[in-house]
Amino acid sequence: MVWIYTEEIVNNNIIKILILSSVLTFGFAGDIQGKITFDGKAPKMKLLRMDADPVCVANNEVAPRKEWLILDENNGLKNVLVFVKESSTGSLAGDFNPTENPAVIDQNGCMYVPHVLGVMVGQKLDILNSDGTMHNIHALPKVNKEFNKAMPRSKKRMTVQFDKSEAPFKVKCDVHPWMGAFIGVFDHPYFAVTGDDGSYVISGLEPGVYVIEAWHEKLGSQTANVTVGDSAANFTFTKPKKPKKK
Amino acid sequence: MDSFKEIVNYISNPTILFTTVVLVFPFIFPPSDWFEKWHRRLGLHHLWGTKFIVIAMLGMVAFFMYGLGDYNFQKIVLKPDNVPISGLIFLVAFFTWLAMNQAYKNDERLNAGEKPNEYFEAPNDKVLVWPDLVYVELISLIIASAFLLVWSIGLPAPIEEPANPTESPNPAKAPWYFLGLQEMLVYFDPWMAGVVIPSLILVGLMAIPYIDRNPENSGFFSYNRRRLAISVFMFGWLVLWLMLIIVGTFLRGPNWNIFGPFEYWDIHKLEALTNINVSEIIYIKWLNKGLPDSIIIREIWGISILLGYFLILPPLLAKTFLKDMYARLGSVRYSVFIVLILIAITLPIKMYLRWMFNLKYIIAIPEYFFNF
Amino acid sequence: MAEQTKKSFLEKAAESQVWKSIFRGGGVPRNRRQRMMSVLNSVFLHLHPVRLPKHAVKLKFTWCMGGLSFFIFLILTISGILLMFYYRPTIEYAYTDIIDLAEQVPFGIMRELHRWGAHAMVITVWLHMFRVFMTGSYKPPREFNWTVGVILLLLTLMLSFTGYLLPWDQLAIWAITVGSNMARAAPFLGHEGPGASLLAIGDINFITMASDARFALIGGRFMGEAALLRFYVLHCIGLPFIIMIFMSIHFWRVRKDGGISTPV
Amino acid sequence: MADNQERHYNILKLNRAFAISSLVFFAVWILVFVYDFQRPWKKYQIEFRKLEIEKIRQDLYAESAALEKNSNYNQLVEELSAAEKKLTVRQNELDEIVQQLEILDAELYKNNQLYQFAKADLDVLKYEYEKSQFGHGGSENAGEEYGGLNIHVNKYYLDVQETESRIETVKSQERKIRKYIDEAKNSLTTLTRENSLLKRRLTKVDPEAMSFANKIGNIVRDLPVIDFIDPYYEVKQVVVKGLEEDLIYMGMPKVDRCMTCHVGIDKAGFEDAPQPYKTHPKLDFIVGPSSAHPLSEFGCTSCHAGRGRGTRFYTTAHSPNDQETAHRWEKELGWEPMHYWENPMLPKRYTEAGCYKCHSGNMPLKEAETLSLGLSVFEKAGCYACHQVDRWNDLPKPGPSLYHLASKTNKDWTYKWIFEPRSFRHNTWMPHFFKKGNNSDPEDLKRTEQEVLAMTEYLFSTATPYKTANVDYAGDQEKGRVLVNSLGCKGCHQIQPEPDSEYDPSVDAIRTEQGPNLISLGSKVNRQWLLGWLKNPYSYHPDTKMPNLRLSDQEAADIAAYLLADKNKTFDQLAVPSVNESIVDRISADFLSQLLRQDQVARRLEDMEISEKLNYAGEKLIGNYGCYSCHNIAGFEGKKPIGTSLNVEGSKLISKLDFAFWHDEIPHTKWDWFYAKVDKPETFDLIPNDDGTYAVKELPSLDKSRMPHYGLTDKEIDALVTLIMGLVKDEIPESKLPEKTPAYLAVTKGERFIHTNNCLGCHKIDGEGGAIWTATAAWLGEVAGSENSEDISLVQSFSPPLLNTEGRKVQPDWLLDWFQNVSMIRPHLQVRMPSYDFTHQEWNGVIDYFQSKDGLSLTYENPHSFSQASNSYLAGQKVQEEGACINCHFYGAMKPRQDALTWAPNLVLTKERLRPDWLIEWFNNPQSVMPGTKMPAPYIPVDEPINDVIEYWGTEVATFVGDTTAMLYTLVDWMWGLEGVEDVSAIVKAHIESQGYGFITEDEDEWEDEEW
Repeated sequence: MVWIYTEEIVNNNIIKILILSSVLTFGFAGDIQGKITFDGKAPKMKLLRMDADPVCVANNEVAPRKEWLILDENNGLKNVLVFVKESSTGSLAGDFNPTENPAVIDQNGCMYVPHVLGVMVGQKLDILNSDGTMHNIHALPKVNKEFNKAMPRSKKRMTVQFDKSEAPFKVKCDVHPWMGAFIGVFDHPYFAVTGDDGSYVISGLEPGVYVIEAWHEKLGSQTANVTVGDSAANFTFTKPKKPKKK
Repeated sequence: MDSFKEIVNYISNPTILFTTVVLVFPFIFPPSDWFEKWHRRLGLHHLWGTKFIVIAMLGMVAFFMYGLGDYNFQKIVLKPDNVPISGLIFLVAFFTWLAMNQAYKNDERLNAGEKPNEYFEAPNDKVLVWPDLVYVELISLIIASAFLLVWSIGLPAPIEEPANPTESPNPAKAPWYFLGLQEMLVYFDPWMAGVVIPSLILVGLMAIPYIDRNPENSGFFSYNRRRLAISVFMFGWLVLWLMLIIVGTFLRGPNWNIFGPFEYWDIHKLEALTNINVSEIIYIKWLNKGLPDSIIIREIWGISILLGYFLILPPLLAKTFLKDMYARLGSVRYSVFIVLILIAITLPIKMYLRWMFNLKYIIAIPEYFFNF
Repeated sequence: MAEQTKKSFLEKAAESQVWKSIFRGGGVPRNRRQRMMSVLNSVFLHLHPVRLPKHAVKLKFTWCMGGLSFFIFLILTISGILLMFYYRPTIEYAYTDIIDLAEQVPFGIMRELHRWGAHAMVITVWLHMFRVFMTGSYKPPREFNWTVGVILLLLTLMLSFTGYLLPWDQLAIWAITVGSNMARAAPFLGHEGPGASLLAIGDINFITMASDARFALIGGRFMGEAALLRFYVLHCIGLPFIIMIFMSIHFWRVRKDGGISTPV
Repeated sequence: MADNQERHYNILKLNRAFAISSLVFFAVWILVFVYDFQRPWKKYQIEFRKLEIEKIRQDLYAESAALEKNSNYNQLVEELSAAEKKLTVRQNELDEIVQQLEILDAELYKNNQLYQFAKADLDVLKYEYEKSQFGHGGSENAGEEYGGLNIHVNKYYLDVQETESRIETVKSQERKIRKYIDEAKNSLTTLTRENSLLKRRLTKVDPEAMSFANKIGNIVRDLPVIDFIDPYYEVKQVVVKGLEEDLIYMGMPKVDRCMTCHVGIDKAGFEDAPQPYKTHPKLDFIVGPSSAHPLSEFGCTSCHAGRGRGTRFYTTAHSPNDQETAHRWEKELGWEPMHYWENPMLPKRYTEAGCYKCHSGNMPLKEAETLSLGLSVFEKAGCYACHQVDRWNDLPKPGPSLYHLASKTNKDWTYKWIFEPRSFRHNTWMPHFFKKGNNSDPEDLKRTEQEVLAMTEYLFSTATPYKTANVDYAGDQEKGRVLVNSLGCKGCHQIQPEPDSEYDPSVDAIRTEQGPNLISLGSKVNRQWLLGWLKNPYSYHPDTKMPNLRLSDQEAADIAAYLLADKNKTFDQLAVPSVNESIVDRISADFLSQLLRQDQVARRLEDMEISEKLNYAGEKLIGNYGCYSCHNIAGFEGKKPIGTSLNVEGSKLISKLDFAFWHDEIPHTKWDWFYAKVDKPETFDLIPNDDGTYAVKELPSLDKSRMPHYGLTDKEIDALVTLIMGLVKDEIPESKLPEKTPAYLAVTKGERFIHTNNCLGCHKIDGEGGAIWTATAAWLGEVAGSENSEDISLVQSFSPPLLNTEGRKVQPDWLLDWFQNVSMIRPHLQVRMPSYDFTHQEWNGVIDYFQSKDGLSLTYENPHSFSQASNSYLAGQKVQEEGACINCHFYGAMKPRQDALTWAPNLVLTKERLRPDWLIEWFNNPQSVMPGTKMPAPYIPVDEPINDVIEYWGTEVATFVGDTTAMLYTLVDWMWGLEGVEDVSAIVKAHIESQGYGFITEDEDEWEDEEW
C-alpha cells in the first residue's frame, strides 16, 4: 500500500511540474531568435566594375564589391531572410493588417540597400533613388505582378506594394546589371533579415511550435521546428554543392 | 468440363444433330408397327412416364444453369429476344410429354376395351360452367398476368442501336418465329423458303382436317390409333419447325455460320463454299465438258429429276407402300397429301444432298430467278 | 320475415333498381338456376355454354391455351393503346420514344409487357394448335374452325412481325428487312422472283423494284419512313381489326360446331 | 343432389387457389409500383439534396455572420426600428388615410362600372347611327341619341378621372408618412439581398426551413403515382437545339439527361463533392451559364459522347478510364459495356476528342493539352502522309527528299538506317518497318534484309547528283559548338546522344524535335553535302522546313566540323548482308505474279540481271511500304498515299474495326483498338496465346500489316487516339461553332502555319512556345557561367523575342519587308532570325494572323506626323534624356552607354518599324505587354506639381502634365525625329569582339579553394 501511495505522489508531482512549465513557456515567451553562421572558407567578394556609368563610380567612396556573402569575424552571415513558414498550432492563421510603416529599399551607389528585404502583403515599399542617375527597378516575382519602372535622377521616391505572399524573388536594374536585391513577401509579420553579425529576432509570436525557414540567395534554405522561447534557433550554411560541369 | 462443352459444340452441328434426330424420331413417335415394336423394345415408351419428365426437366434446367456459367452461352441465351425461345423449349417439352402421357394412358384403356378418360355419358356427366370453368379460367388469367408482369420487371425489352439501313448487323436475323424459314434459306432460294414453303405450310395445315377426316378418335388424347398422323405432324412441328428455330436462334452466328452454344462468335470463322449444281455435276464432273448454252438442255437433268419426284413417285407410292392410304383417301386427297408431304421431305433431302454432295441446286436458272 | 329485418348497405344496394338493371339475377349465384343464369345473362360469359363435359374444365385436357391466347390478346390491346400515347411512328422519334419509355415515362414497363406478351401469345397460339391436333379436335365437323384457327395463327404472327419494326432500332429494321426481303422473291410478284420477268408486255416490265410485292409491303425500295408508317397502321388498326373478326368467327364456331370436342 | 353431379372441382380448393394467386397478383402489382417508383437516379437526387441543403446552410451561416459583423447593417437595423417608432406616433393619421382610401376605392369601382356600361351602350348606338347614315334604315333619331349618350359617357369618364386623382393624392400622403421606413427598408434589402436569396433557396429544398403547408406538399409531391404531376425528384434534361444524334437518313434531336444524376454539374460549390455530384471543372469555360459552352446550349454528350437519354448508369454508356475503374464499376454499379450505342462516352483520358469537332482550326487548342499533343504528334510523325486528313492536305512530305540521296550519304548507312533507324538515332521519328512482331522470324528477317538492300539499290540508282559550291574552309569544332548553341539551331534540333529516361512529351518538347537529333552525323553524311545544306537548305530540298541561317562559309565549316566529329561506332560496325539472288527472285516474283502468269514470271526473271531485279524489287517495295508518302523519291511523283483516310475515322462504326483474335485481350472499344493499332500496328496479324506470347498469322509477305512502329510513349499514343476519336463527321450547325469571322479564319490559319514552321520553337507568343530557352541558357552558361544561365530574365533577353501583340506592335509594311530581308534589330542577340523562302502570300498570312489576333485589320495607316519645332518633340527630347534611353538603346551610330549585356534596339529603326499606338501601350507598362522584358516603363512626371516640373523638366514637359498619353507621345515624336544609321551590326560586332558582353560572372576562383 505504502509503495503504491508513494508512486502516486510522485506521479502527481510530475504532472504539476509539467503543467507549470508549460504555462510558463506558453504564457510569457514571444520571440524566436538566433544566429546564422557560415561554415567553411569564405570566398572573397569580387570588385564590381561600374565603369559604364560614371555616376555610379563617383557615388562610391570605397570600390564596391559583390555582396552575396558577407560575414563578420565570427562567421555571422548577413542578409539571410528568416521567416515563419508554418505553425504547428495553427495560430498563424488569421488576418494580419500590414504594418503602417513602409519598408524601404534604397538605390545608393548603384547598389540596393538593403540587399535582402522582407515585406508584408499590402505593406508599402518605398523605393528611393539616392544616386543622381537613372535606375530602373525591375522586380521579377512569379506570383505577384512583375513591374519594371524607370527612376530618372529626378525621381527620388517611388512606392509600390505586393498583393500576394511569395517566396523571395529577385529585383534588378537592367541598366546596371550588377545591381540585384531580393524581396520576400509574407502574409504575416514574422520574418527578419540577419544583421551584420548574422543574428535575427522574430518577435510577437504566440506561444507554440513553428517551422522556421532561413533563406539565402545562393546557399539555399534550411528549415527547423522551433518552440517559442527555446534557446536560440541557429542555422549554419555551407558552400553549396555544384553539379559538375558537363 | 471444357471437354463437355466441346462435345456439345460438336454435336450441335446440324449434320450430326439433324441426322440423330431424324434417325431417332420414328422410334420415339413410331408411325408403323415395326417401329412400334422397337419403340417398346427399346423402352422408349417410358419417355412418357411421370418419372421421365421430372428427370428431363431437371436435366434441362441443370444444363441451362451450367451453360449460363459460360460467357458465350450466356450471351446468346440471355439475349432478351431469345429468352422466349428458352421458355418455348421447356414448354414444348412439357406439353409434348403431357399430351403423350395422356395419349398412352388412353391407348391402354382402349386396348383394355375401356372408354378413354375424356369419355362421358351425356348429359349426366356434364358440369356447370359457373363456377367450375370460369373460376379456373379466372385463376389462369391472374397467374398468366402475374407471370407476364414479373417477366416484364425482370427482363428489360431490347433496344439496340438506332436503325441504320446502311449497316447490317452480322448476323441479321428475322424475328425468332421466322427463323425456321430463314434457316431454310440455306438450302432453298428465297422464293421457296420465303414464299412457297410458308404458303404450303399454311395450306398444309388447313388441309389436315380435309385429309384426315375420320371423326373417330377425336376429342381425346391418343396415339396408337392416329399414329401416322401424329408422327407426321410431330416431324413437321418438332423437327422441321421448332428445331430449325432453335438452330437459327442459338446456333447461327456471324455470316450465318454454325456455332456451338459454347463457342465464341468469331466473325472470321470460315466455311468452305464449294457448292455446285446438278448441271455442273453432270456436264463438268461426269461428262467433262462445258455447260450447254441452252437453258433447257442445261437443266434438263434437274427438271427430269424433279418431274420424276413429283409426277412419278406419287403413283408409284400409291401402287406400293401407300396402297391402303390411296384407297382410303381417293385420288384427289391422295394427290394433295402426297405432294405436300413430298415437298416437306424435299427439305431434309436437300439438306443431306448439301451435306453429302455439296449440292446447291437441282435446277439452277438464275436468269429467271428460278433455282430449286 | 321477422327474423331478418336488418340489411347491410351492400344487400340494400344489391336490391336497388339500378343494381338489378345492370346485374340481372344479382348476388352470388348459389343454386343451379342462378349459376346457369349468370352465364346466360353475361355478354362475356355466354361465350361459354352453360354446361360442359367434365374434361373440358380440366386444365390437363385444354391446357387453357386458347383462353390464354385470347386473354393475352386483351392485355396486348390495352398495353398497346397505352403505348400509342407515347409513341410516334416517324423515324425521327420512334427510336427515342422507345428509349424514353425505358428511361423516363411513368409505367414505361407497358412496353415490356407488350413485347413479352406478344412473344407469349405466339407461343400460346402454337401450343393451342398443338393441343387441338393432339386431341384430334380438328376433325369434322370442326374442320372449318381449324382453318380459321390457322388463319388466326397467321394473323398472330403478322401482328408480332409488324410490331417488331416499330422500335426502329437495328434489331427491328434488320429483322424486318430479312423478313420482307422474301417478298422480293415471291414468284411473279417479286422482282427477283421466278416468273416476274414474264409479266411484261414488250419492253415494259410490270414487276420492278418499285412495283413488286416488297415495295407494296414497305412502301419503298428501302426500309424507311413509309415502311414504319405502313407497319404501324397495320399493327395498330389493320391487323387487330381483321383478327377480331376471325376471333369472333372462331369462338362462334366452337359453340356451333358442338362445343369442345369429345370422344364419341 | 343434382348440383353435386354437375360440379367437378372442390370449390374450397378453387377458392384457395384463387386466394393465393390473387395475393401473388397483388404482390406483383406492388412490385410493379415499386419498380416504377424506385428509379435508379432517385437516390442520387436525394443524396444531392442533402448536400445542397448542407451547403446552403453553411453559406447562409457565413453570410449571416458576416452581416452581423457589418457595422453598416447594424446601423441600418437601428434606423429601421427608429423609423418604425416614428410611424407608430403617426398611426392615427395613417388609419384615417386607409379609411379614406377604402371609400375612394369603392367610388372608383362604381364610377368605372358606370362609365364602362355607358361606353358599351354608346358603341351600340354608334353602330346604329352609322348604319342609318348608310341608308339602310335604322332608328331615325339615332344621331340624337348618340349625341346625348356621348355627353353622358364623357361625364362618367371625368368622374372616374377625378376619383383616380383623389386616390393619388391620398396615397401620396400615405407615402410621405411611410417614407423613412421605406428608405430604411430599401437599403437594408440591398444589403441583405444575398442573405434572403440564400434563405429563399433554402426554403425550396430544406424541409426544415419550409412552412407547414409546404412541408406537407413536399412530401406529397413525391409520393408514388402522385409524383407524375410535379415531383421534386424528376428526370432533368436539356434538349440541345440544333445538335442531333447522328442517324443515317435523319438526325434525332439530342436530349441529355445526364444532370438527372450529375445534379451539381452546373452549380458552383460542389467541386469537392463525390461523383456524381461534382461540379464540372472550369465552370467559367464550360457548362457554366455565362461560359462559352453553356449547358443549355451544348448539353453533355455533344462533347463527351454517350447515350444522353439514358437515366441509368448502364444505359448512359459510361466508359471507364482504366481497368481498375472498370472492375470497381462492375462491382459497385453493375456496369457493363453498352454495346448498343455507337458512341459511348469517351473515357476521361480521351475527353478532349470532343473539342476537335468544333475547334479543328486551332493549334494548339487552349485548355486541350492532350488533343494539342495529338495534333503535334500526328503532324510530326507524318501520319498525314499515309493517312489523308483534310487539315494537312497542303503540307509537304514530312521526311527529307531522297532525290539526291547519293550525294548525302552512302549505301551502307542507308541500308542499316532503313532496316533499324533507332539503332542509329534513338529518338528518330523515322519509324521501324522491320523487325516487327509479324516479320521477325528467321525466314522473314532473311527476306526483309534483301528487301532493304533492294530499296537501297533503287534509291541510289535513281538518285541524281547534288551540286554544291566547292568551299573548303577548315572548321573549328569548338566554334562550331558555340554557333550551334547560340545561333538558334536548337529551336528545332536537339543534340541528345542518350535517350532521356524522363522524357515527357508535350507540344513544346516536340518543337525541339522539328529537325533531327544531330547526333552521329559523322557516321552519316558527306562533308561537302553538309556544307552545301547548311549554307542553303533549299538548294537541296525546296520543300524543306530548314531555313537559311545566312551562315558565312567559315561558320558553315565550323558547324560542320563540330557536327561531323560525332560518330556512332556501334552502328558503323553493323554488318550489311550480301545480295541473295534467290530471295530477290522470290520478292520480284511476288510482285510480277500480280500481273503475269507463273511461267511468264519465270521467263521474266531469267531475262533480268541481278541489278535489274534489285531495282525492280526495290521500286515495288517502296511502293508497297509507302516510303514515297513521306519522302520524295524518283518515280513516285503524284502517287496516292497508301494508308486509309482518317478524315472521319472517329465516326467509323466499331464493326468496321477488325479485332481479329484479340477479342478477349483488347476491350471492345474504338479507342482501345486505335491504341493497339498505333502502339503495335501489326497486332492484328498476331494471335495471342494465354501465356502472353503470340503466334503469327499465316500471311503472304505482301499481305502483312505494313504500318510501322514509331516507338511512341503511352502519353503520345493516348494523344493520337484522342485526335483520332475527334475526327468525326458530326454536322455541327454554324450557330454552335466559333464564328467564322475573317479574323478567326486568319488566326486559325496562322496558328497552323506557325506550328508547322515551328516559329514557337524559338519565339514565345502569349506564354506559348520558346522551346529554345534551354539552349539559350546552355549558351549563357558557356559564355558567362552557370550563374547567368540560371537567371531566367537573362535567358529571356538572350532568346528570340516574345511576339506578344506583334500585330499591334509593328507596321505591316515594315514587317513584310523585314521578313524577306532580315536585318539586325536587337544588337545583343546572337540567335538569328533565319531567312525563309515563304511566298508573299504566306508572309501576308503570318502578318494577317498577328493583326487579327490583336483585333486589327489595317493594311494601311497614315504616317505619324510630328514637327521638330513642336513642344511635344522638345519635351520628348527631355524625357528621353532624363530617362536615359541611351543607357541601353542605340541612337543610330551612337552606342549605348552600358555594356552590351543591356543593349536594346536602335531607336532610329522605330519610326519605320513600330506603331505609335502600340508604343504608348508599351510605355505604359512594358511588363504587361512582354512579361520579363528588361525595358522599364519610362518615368514621366505626369503627376508631379507643375512648378516642380517646370523647374526640373522644363516648360515644354510641363505642358503635358496631367495627360499621360500626350506625355508619352512626346517620346514617340522624339523618336520619329531621330535620324541616324540604321544598320549598326558592324559597330556591334566590333564592340563584342573587343569588350564582350560585360556579364557579371561568378568566377570559381572567388572561392579560393579548389577542393571541389
